[in-house]
Amino acid sequence: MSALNEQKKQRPKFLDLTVIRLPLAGYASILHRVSGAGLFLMLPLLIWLLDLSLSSTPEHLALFESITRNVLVKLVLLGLIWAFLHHFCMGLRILLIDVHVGVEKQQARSSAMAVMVVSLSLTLAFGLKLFGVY
Amino acid sequence: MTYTVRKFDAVVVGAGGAGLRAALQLSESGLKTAVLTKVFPTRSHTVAAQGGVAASLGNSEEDNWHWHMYDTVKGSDWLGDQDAIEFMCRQANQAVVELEHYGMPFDRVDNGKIYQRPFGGHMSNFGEKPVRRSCAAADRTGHAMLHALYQRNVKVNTQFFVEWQALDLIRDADGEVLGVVAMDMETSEVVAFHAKATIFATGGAGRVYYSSTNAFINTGDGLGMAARAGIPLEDMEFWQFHPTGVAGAGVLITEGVRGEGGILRNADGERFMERYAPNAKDLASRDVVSRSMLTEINEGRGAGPYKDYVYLDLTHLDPQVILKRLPSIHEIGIQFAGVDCLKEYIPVVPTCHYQMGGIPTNRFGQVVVTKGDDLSSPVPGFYAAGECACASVHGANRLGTNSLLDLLVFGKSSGEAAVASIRENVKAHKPLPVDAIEKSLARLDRLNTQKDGSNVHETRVLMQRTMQKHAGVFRFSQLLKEGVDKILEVAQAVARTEIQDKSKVFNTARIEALELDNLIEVAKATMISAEARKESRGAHVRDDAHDTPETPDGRDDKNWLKHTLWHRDGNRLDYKPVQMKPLSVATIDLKKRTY
Amino acid sequence: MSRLVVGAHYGVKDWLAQRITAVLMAIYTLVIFAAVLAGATSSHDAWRGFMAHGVVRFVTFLFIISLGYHAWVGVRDIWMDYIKPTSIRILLHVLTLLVLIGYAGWAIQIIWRL
Amino acid sequence: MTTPLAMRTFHFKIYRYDPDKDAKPYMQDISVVCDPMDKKLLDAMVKLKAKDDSLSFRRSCREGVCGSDAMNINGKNGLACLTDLAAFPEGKPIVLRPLPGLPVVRDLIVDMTQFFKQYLSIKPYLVNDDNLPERERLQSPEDREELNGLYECIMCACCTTACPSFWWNPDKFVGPAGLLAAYRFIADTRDQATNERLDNLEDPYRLFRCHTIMNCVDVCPKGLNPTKAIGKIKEMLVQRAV
Repeated sequence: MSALNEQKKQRPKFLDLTVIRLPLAGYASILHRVSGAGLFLMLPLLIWLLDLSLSSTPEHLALFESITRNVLVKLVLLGLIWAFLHHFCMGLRILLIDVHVGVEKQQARSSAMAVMVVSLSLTLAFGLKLFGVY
Repeated sequence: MTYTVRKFDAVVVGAGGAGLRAALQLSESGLKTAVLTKVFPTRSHTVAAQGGVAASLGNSEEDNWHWHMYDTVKGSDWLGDQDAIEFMCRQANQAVVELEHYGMPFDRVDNGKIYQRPFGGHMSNFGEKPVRRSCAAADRTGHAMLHALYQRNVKVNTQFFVEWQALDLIRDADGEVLGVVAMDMETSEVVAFHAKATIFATGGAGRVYYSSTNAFINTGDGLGMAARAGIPLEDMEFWQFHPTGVAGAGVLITEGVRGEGGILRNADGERFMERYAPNAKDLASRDVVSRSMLTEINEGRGAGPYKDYVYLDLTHLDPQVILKRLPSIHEIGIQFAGVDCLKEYIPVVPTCHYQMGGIPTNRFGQVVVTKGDDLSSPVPGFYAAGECACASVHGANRLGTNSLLDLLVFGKSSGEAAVASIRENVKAHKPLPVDAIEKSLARLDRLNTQKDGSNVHETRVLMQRTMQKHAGVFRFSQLLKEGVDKILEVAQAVARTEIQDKSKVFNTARIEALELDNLIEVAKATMISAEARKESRGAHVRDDAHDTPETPDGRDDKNWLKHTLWHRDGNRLDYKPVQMKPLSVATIDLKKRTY
Repeated sequence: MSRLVVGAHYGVKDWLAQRITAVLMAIYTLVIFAAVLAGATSSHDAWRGFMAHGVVRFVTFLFIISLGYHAWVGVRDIWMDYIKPTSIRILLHVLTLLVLIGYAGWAIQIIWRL
Repeated sequence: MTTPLAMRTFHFKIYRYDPDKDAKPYMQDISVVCDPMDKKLLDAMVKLKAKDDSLSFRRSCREGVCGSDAMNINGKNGLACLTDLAAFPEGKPIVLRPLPGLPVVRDLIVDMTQFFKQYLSIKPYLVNDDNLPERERLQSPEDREELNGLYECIMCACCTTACPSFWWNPDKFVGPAGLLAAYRFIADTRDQATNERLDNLEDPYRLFRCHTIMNCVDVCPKGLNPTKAIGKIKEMLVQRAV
């Protein structure tokens, strides 16, 4: 029996996420988690920027200006904008599903698509603003 | 040779409806019970039953068990044993009510009682007009029932051995049954299950035919094991061809479709059943409907490019009724026939569905054999229930919904009989014979070492095609004679099957070879019994049995009102009389069957 | 066979709290966005003035608390999914809590000092 | 009838693993010629097995009610017997793998112990301690209708093994199939153990690992909706808590 237990313990599992095909809602859910984690990790930066932006010390304001003009920081901020928008839209979708709205298969597929489209196009809009295109 | 022995009070082989019902009886009585099953219980073929379970609850219109009994005897073409039939019909209400108490989600009528629909051959007032007797959970009655029975077994802590293949019955020199030898499919370990009572609930063997509504697992394992252990098989010539299998696919379309108002039509759109059964029409019993359909096809009125099927028409029914009462049929139509039955006809053809014969038992589920003058002497320690058993309540033709009833009633009674016998008579386990597992090991060894043998898949297909051609819906004396020779030839190939896969881990090639060993016993029994029975009765219809006043529709009561018993040893046949005397009511007398 | 050890009985509370905080934060976000559109960030002084307003200060405070709780449940869920050893998980839970409390304190202090 | 399929060769890539001889799993390339009678993936697989009898998979009813032949087909869970062959695009091999996240016994056969353990953990049977009436208990058609979409589950495990929450916590998260079954009994007006059932699920893992990802709904071969059932359980828990 112990040999059998040994064999059982060594059994492989198929769990290769690169070949398992998820529905769009599955990817949207993963992104919900990823965006949430990203926002959490970047909280210090955001709070720090808030601190600087509300500071009455001119040096702080100058620092704020120079930081937010940095392209790399802008890219990070763009990422955070997307993260926030995706987390926001997906969160709304989850809340609706929690109150039994859009819980049918087809609706869930459409709403996942809507989340992706809305959050990405809003990100684009904010991104263009961020980089001063308009 | 040392091997593992596991001791139980009782061992049940098979976890379909009958096995689970028997197991409940045993577990609830506190006996140490093992249930062996080659698939997880809810995957047993009971799960595929659709239309309902018969009981004269009378929830929507007047009904009683005596009418049900009359219909069953008539449906059996008088080959059914009337004592067992009375027993079953009288137990029906309780059997169904128990299921409801276990939690089975029956459909309901407005007053909250169980929903019932009409079904083929079930009539009120001794054959007058169709009656609502089939208790249904949409068209998933078997699924709902099997799950409810499994769940109840979970509640009472029945011990399951899942994915164990039973190999052989253990019988000692006195003929007593002392358990089974079984193999754990995951490891190929062979174990002797030593028991005071052994209950076979292994289901049917519909896979002997090429075209079948049956699951892959329906390979007559219990019949093969019983036959190899010297138990005869009863009435194996009687196979039900269900009228409505999806043409080409074989998937079942429940008779409940016709119960809800569905109509069979030929290529001309004619409702041809009006000609064959003016009273019951599409709800005549299955043998009658299947034969009528094939007559239409044979006379050139079949539909399709090869004129080889007829239509099942639901398009005139209210779509809401179809989606509520027959949701799976709607799915099956789309999945397997590519038609939307709300708008289009479903192409259907008679397809092998149910084995009326089996291991001979009495109404207590005890397996009986001839012993001296006693034609029904119980084999100590051995019970059988469900499709593998022949009680015989279906005789030459089963009525729809009586199979689920059969497995409930006789599952329970076999369990009860086993409990009573263990409590009253058997104190300790009788010792196992020294060679208890030898035969099984020899079979496994043969498979592992066979060289230049026959291919399992090809041999199985050859057997199935032979059965289909030589022992189909219509039977011809010449084809049957040839069929016997051919099937004996196939049997020789089966004895030499070879597998390439020798792995010890979940070796399904080995399982399929072992299943073929069982199927071939069933095929031999069927072909030889059918060749010998020189009359037409129920599902067994011969070209050389003529319709005369003495032999209505070819039925020869003078010579053939008797049960066939096929013995594996020497392919010997003998016969025993039909029990014409019921338990409490008058005999239902022989007469010509019309619907 | 390992036994099934479950039944912590706080599932619904955190689940509900995460939803309620989400709704609060969503509303707050929309309000702030509207304020920005209305010119709250047109100048540094406007921005400071806006954020210093009593009502804004109060709802921002609520937002910070909500964010902390929301993030706590969310981040904890991540550890629960991917980190199996109990000791490491407890450590991560504690760190997450401490960090979030610290962030909240920092953010509240920023608002309060206005 | 479906449009007849001409003779067609199907190419497969199949996950193979036999602990008796393989150190680790590998992908086997194999092909088979199918005729117009072979309509479903399972038909082709039966032919494959005739060619190579060591190919191992479970199957039984071949009509989608027994739940045996669930597997990962081109990356998505489904039943082989309900998957149309004709729908597979030409020129690309059909990739078959075992259900994700469960230990592989052999080839496409997974060890479903964990799945069934979770099912059993929700006490999947009717609890009612009232004295039983002689006849059936009455239930209105409307009350009975509450069970539609719940009792039809065939326990194929397509949903549960498509659920990331089950992948990460198979020992603690009940999974969509088990939770659907739990709600089947909660929704049954004949069942009296609603409170115990809710207690049993009020845990951050058992029920609340469900993040409404809805992969389960997407793959269910019977068109059932575990997410909806789980949502209703959550609602009942909230009602009870506030």
